[in-house]
Amino acid sequence: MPFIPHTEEDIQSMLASIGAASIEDLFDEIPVALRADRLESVPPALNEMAAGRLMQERAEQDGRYLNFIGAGAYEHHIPAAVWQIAGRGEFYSAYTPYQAEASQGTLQLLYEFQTMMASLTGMDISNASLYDGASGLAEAVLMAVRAHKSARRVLVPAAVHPIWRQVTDALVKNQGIELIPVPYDARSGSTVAESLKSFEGEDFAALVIQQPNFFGVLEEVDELTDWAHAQGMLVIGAVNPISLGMLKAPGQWGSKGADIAVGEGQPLGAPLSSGGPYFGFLCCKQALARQMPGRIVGRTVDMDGKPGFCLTLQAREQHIRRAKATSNICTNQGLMATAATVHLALLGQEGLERVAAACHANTRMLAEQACLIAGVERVFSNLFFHEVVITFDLPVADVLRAMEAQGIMGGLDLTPWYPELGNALLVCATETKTQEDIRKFLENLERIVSRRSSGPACTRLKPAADNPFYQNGNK
Amino acid sequence: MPFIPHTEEDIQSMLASIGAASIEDLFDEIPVALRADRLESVPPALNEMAAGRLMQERAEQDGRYLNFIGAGAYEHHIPAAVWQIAGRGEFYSAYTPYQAEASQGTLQLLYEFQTMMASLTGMDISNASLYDGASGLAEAVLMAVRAHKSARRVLVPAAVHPIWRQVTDALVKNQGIELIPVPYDARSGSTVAESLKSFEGEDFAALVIQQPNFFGVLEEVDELTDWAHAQGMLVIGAVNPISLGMLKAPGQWGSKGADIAVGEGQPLGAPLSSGGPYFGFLCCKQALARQMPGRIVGRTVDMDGKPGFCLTLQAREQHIRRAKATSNICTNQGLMATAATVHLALLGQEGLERVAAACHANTRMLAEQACLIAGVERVFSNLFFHEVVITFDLPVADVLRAMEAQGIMGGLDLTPWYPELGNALLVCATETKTQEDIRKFLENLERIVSRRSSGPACTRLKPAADNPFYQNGNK
Amino acid sequence: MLIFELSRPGRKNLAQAPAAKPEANDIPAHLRRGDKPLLPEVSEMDAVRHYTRLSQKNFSIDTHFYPLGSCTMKYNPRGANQHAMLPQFLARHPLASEATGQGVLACLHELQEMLKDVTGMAAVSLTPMAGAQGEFAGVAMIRAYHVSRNDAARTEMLVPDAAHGTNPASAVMCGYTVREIPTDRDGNVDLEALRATVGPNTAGLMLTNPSTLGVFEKNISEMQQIVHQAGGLTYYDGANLNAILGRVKPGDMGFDVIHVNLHKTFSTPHGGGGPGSGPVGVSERLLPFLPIPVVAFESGRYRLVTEKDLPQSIGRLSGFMGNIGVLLRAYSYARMLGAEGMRRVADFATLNANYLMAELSKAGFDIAFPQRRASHEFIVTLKGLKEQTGVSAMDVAKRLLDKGFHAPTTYFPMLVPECLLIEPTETESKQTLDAFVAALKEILDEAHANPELVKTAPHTMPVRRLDDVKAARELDLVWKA
Amino acid sequence: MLIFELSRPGRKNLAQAPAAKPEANDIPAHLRRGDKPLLPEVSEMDAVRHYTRLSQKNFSIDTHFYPLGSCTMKYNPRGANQHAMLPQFLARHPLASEATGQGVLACLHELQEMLKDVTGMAAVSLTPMAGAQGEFAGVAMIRAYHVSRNDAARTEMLVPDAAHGTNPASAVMCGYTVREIPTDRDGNVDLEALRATVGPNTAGLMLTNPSTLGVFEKNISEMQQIVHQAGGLTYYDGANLNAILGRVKPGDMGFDVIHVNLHKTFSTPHGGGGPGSGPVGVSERLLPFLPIPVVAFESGRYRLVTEKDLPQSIGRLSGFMGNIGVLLRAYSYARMLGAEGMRRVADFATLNANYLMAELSKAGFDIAFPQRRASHEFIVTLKGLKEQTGVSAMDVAKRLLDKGFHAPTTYFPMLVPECLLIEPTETESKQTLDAFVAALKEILDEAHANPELVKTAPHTMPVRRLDDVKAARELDLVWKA
Repeated sequence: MPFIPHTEEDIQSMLASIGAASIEDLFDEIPVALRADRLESVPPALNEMAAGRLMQERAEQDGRYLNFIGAGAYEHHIPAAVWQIAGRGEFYSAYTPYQAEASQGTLQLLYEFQTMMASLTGMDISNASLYDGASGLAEAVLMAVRAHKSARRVLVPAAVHPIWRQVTDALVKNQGIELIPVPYDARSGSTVAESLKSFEGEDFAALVIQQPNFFGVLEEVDELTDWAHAQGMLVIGAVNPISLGMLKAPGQWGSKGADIAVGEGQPLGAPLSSGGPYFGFLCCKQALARQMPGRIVGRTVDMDGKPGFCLTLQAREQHIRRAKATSNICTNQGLMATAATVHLALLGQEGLERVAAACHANTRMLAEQACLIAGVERVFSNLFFHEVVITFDLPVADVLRAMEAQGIMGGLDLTPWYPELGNALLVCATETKTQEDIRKFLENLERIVSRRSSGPACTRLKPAADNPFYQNGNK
Repeated sequence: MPFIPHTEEDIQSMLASIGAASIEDLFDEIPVALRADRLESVPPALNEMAAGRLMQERAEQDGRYLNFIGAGAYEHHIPAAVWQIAGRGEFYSAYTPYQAEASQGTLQLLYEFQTMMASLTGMDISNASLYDGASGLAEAVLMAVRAHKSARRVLVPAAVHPIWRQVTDALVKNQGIELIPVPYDARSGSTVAESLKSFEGEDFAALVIQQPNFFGVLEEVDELTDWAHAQGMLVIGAVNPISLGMLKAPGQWGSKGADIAVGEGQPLGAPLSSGGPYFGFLCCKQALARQMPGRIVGRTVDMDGKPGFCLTLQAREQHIRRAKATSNICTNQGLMATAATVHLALLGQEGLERVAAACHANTRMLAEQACLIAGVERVFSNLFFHEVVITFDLPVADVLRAMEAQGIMGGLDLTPWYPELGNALLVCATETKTQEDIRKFLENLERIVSRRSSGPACTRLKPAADNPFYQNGNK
Repeated sequence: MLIFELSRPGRKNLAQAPAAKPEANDIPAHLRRGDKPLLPEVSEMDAVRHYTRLSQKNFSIDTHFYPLGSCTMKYNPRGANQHAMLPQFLARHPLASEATGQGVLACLHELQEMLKDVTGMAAVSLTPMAGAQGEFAGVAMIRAYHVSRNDAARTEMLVPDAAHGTNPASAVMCGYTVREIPTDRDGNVDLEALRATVGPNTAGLMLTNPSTLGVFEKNISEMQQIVHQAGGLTYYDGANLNAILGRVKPGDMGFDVIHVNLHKTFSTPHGGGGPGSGPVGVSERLLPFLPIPVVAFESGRYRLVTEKDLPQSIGRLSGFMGNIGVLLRAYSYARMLGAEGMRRVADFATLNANYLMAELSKAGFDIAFPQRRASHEFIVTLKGLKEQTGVSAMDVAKRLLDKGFHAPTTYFPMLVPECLLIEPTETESKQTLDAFVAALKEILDEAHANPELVKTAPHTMPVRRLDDVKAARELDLVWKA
Repeated sequence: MLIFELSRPGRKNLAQAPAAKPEANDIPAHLRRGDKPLLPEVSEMDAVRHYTRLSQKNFSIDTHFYPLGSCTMKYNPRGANQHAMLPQFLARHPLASEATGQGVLACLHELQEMLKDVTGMAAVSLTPMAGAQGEFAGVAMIRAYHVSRNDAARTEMLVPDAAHGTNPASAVMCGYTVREIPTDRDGNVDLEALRATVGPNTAGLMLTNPSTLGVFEKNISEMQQIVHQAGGLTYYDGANLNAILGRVKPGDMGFDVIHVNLHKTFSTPHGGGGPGSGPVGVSERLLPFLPIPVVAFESGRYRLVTEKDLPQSIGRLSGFMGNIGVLLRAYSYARMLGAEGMRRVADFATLNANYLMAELSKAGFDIAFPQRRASHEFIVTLKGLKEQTGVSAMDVAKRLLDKGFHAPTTYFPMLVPECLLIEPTETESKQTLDAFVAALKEILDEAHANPELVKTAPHTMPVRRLDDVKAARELDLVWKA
């Protein structure tokens, strides 16, 4: 029997000890009418070999593409050591560290995780992870509302990741919390101070600032933060952790810093994996410690005064506080936080900076070169980081389909999310992309746009032969 | 610096402690004339990401085929747990267990390995692995010659794996040891008693018996063993460990059993991997213990009388005995033996039996069905196990090339090794092959043979519609 | 030692960094980071060594018997892990086209179908990322249902007092007031109390079955009828589904919604606290409210059902589609079990629990509900031992660590004093259970002979008993150089 | 507990077995197995738990500093492991067509080219499966060379007394008589003795450099000239190549043949004792004798060179082409190092060894050759300590285990009494070296203050000191129920 060790002899002697005639008897408290006949949609068992072959065929069916989609999930190099360590049985098959003395491995690691995340975001403290970035934003909003006490409305710019806004809404609306959109500036793509003016004097619990925003556009975080604080709101900074190798940490925004920093942890060691498992991180100022949801690990001492680690502030949590808990969250994403910790330890300061710089340089190169193609333009004038919106005179879906036929995932079609932008494509080239990869993207884009464009025949402003980009070797 | 942790400050303080001005100074005992300028064929460093991408491209270039080649290396299902465990740093990055107290993991595991292998082969004892099956046969021959004392010639049937015969010759000939071939019976494909008659009365150290032999043909092991023993020779049984789930163990051959059992361990958990690393196993009767080459683990007790494990009989080994060692072997294939031990523990008795039975049934099915194709025949009349030789009226290389174009590795072309057999193909369908896979092989074979055969147009004796094999679902 | 203590300024691990650090001269100083984050500067080897050694300080299923009640710590097949980590699965972007995801979507769709079958529900959404999110989704659907009918008065969620803490917390997350229902002597929900509480304000009832007391609710059909008659909906907390897998289908009992913990019943790894996965199944009337996305199979193609198809959906609960990697592991596990294997899960989980209960009872332990069958878990109360020797349930738990066993769940459910909630799962052998009984018996003897030994346990772990009061009072949550 | 003790008759692990056991009714009874082999009957979980726990009883590079002299226990990059285990590499059959192996052959060919460069030789064969097999191949080529010239008198191989035991053993495997050459006071091979021994019977000289005494042979050029002038060939044992990688090329010194241990210098994992890999490089005159197969690159395609191309080859040494998976790891490692990285290997291996030697000397330890530079390793002799306290090198080694360090190599080379051969490798940090010095210093103090403590070490391992005399006398090599 797969995964069940009982021999016939075991079964008989166990039943004898219980005083039951058969295993069937052990179910005798279940009303007969409720007993199920059979499972009709569950096929017969496959052994590991057959299941593996099936999964292999499914995986091969999906193939592998040269990926230029970002939009909240980013392809980064993950050191081999990360999952070779995180996949060790002692991490992989352990539970939440309730028995601290027998879980010092996970506990110390999570304490190191908290330290890294708090430092990365410039905040005082961190929890030990949440489900993902999108739901993490909802937790941050709930936290801000609890901390603010009076207001139940939160300002959320339209340039914040649209799915994150949907998820946050789904998770907070039942508690009567409202998300109020702030329009983005159509020219710059950023959330400008003028748009906020109209909200002055009203009671809001918080302003959410995503940096860079969903378009990859850089927000004026200092200005926005100070404005919000002046209005008595908390500031929730939503950030990409890789960007923090280069961009100012939320804790340093404006004169006082953001109050809560939240984000999608996926870029730190989680494979893209069709969307999960990822993890959310949530950091905040010390004063908000007891408002934080999720697991938190603290350092303490044992009976001999020796340092050790344990879960702490459990009084906030649902298993103690039940209906009065800060959240219903129970499971965190421990294994992903484990991978992230190893990932960050392997990158170090220098590695993280270089990854951030390489992602930005690649996307910048892609954007600059793309704009040399007749008919291709950037949509927004503002500075961007690591991700950019471009436009052309063709339906985005058609362009993406043509790219896909060449083995390229060309970016995210923004049409369903921001129809006002026209044919807008959100594109991103992380450090995993070589110059050759980017060239492949550009050549395909040029071919597709020139063939299908209704405008004048495409002429590259700088023909390939004169453009130094096309002469460099693979970097 | 990849993999080097030194900071500039470390370097300076270390040099100061040594009293050297620079790292260059540390090489001052090397004659200046000998110092090398630079490495010209070593390209600049790649980081792990770039090296990974390069290797990925190389791997994808080679692709994956539906494999029907055996011939000494067999495709079997390897439970996922095998390499997840063997890949753990504590096994993977440990050295030979010289410090026994700090290596009880590896040592106990190898003791378990020895127990399993000795029992599988029906012998008294086992060593802790050799390089591979081919070189293992050479070690067995050397061992037999040492044990026999007078003779320096060994009988090796022509039906023994031809590469194993070459390797053994290369490794023993410098010591003046001769391998004398014994022809196989052209009809049955086995080594028959009549062929041996002519050797009676001569002085040979041993007879090698491979079961099943290279053709997959079953030898009359009892008869051959008893004959050799009657002639005063030792018997070396060369066996496929998977076959021992079904076939008689060498220790049970004839009235006294073989003296030495040797074989290729690859089928026990080692991936095909273009040929290695695999491992050889070597088991023998107790009396030959001190003639065994390679590492051996023994059970003993510690100062408190608690059981523990250590390397033993090291007095045989080169690092103690130098020129008088039983072999120059030093490194074994510890990690592969580790994988094999976990593999066998996961299979158990029942699993091994079923694998053996499934391999045999698949190959039998393939052979039976192939012989229904006009122009395809079995070459040998004898019983076979797990592997079979077929023939047809076309150059084998052409057939294999056509199969390869369909994603199939169709078997081993025997023409270069046994030209006397004509167009002979050695083919094997292990338990990894589904009925669908075998059907694919057969359909391609039929198509190729019927298109190119110079004989009458191919007509399947039993057309697909009437043949129950073609109606069953995937098993 | 912390990883930060291994760090030295200027140490670089360049095999893991891009070759160059291109200038980002377009980004102005006021948007750039001024300080360096506190990330360790260690070599690859030191990081590997540090975390490998840390890992060895954990108990886990792969190293120890782990009978943590309510957590279903069964073997996580390594094959499922390998299958879910096939390179193509890992590399696929969540926003890649559906055309390039037919393989993964096929797995998810078949998992949905299997979960529909085992739960007996009309439809399943795999998107919730954990049990608690599944609960949230279930309660949110109940709310959306009442709202869609303009039935605004239903503001109360009924929750038995033996429920997991997530139940009331999830109800509150959905804006409900929680009304607790007491438990009767036999460990069943008090039917009279339920009748007395239910009414026009009742939005629904959240029921865990088998309950956290380790028994099957005898009057489960009556309970859901009582609530339904009052216009409320019924929520089935499937955290303990392992006990009844393939033997009872909650949908057959008339429940409207259920969540399933794949990291329990479907044996995906707990990972030191996650990721989990908490799919929800619903009856026909809640179908329009399912969280999105859901996988549909139409004209031979798989596609994601979104807000366009389900305009009344409670919405999205995650950035993409939940914990796909966990779902793939569960799918692989389900395929390896097959229909017969699923039934055997319940059979042997139940056999193991009842055997352990019988053996511990014989060994002198007090069983909380000796008159009942154990489901897949059961409760021992050490109230008597505490009174006699001063040794508490926590002390016994800690001493078990010294004996090489992870402790059962302690002090939960709160209804039973000094309790241990013990769940052996079906993947443990009789030998292991016998060894566990022997260890507990030894501890019982120690508690009488040398209570100090037990009260100061553990003695063989990397640390002795930790001061968690100090941890909460003097918060030390991040390391400072 | 042994895995066999966990076994129970009739227990099955069916997830790892084919679904059915087809009848093999064609195979007669007398060829079939009668008994059942002693294989454990355990569940998958119990096997995983057993071997996971066993693994934790090992010291390894990934968990401990492992300064085993002559073994080069440096960090084995996890990336190289991942790259070598890509599914297509693992799945390829060794006898599959060359057309379907162009990717793997490209890696092997480039590795050959890189090894030619670092060794300075004319050609390389990757096929030997370990250092000792590389030695065999080298000596066999020397023999084949003399045989091809009908120079039958050359029956002696010269081997310094400080050589690895494999050197004389390999020479014997090739049918040679071994003549030992002594070492002089400074740790060099005694040049006069060499001159006195060399002659018309000399087939060749096998030299390890840097020698096992941890020093660079000062007269290496003279030595190979002496042997060459006498008509012998010279063999360079590259086991210690890590010390000179990229700084000195043995081919430049005039050697005819070298073997390289990829599991040392090229950091492939030792795996608890293998697999290794021992490629051989040769000068032009030995090229015709190279072991096959070798990878050639012709007209844009890679192919295997076999006996057809090299009819004088010493032949095949393995069933297929050696330990390909090990070669792929070495290739990946070499690419990650690059040319500069290779030089740094020698630089920092040497820096670490000399620093450790200096610090231990300051800490009061006797260095065997204090007047010499250390190469990548060096020798401490505890003869003085033994005389003063009775504490031996073995005792100190065992006590180091208690301090969390693997021991250095003990009692090798045999020339130095009570010796520890210490090789830190380049991947260890100064902090680790300092901690190691501190531990050895503590042991020195313990040896004086409490010699019994050291003599009875280790005290913290899974077992105390083992009786290896009993192990050899009362052989217990397999478990019996």
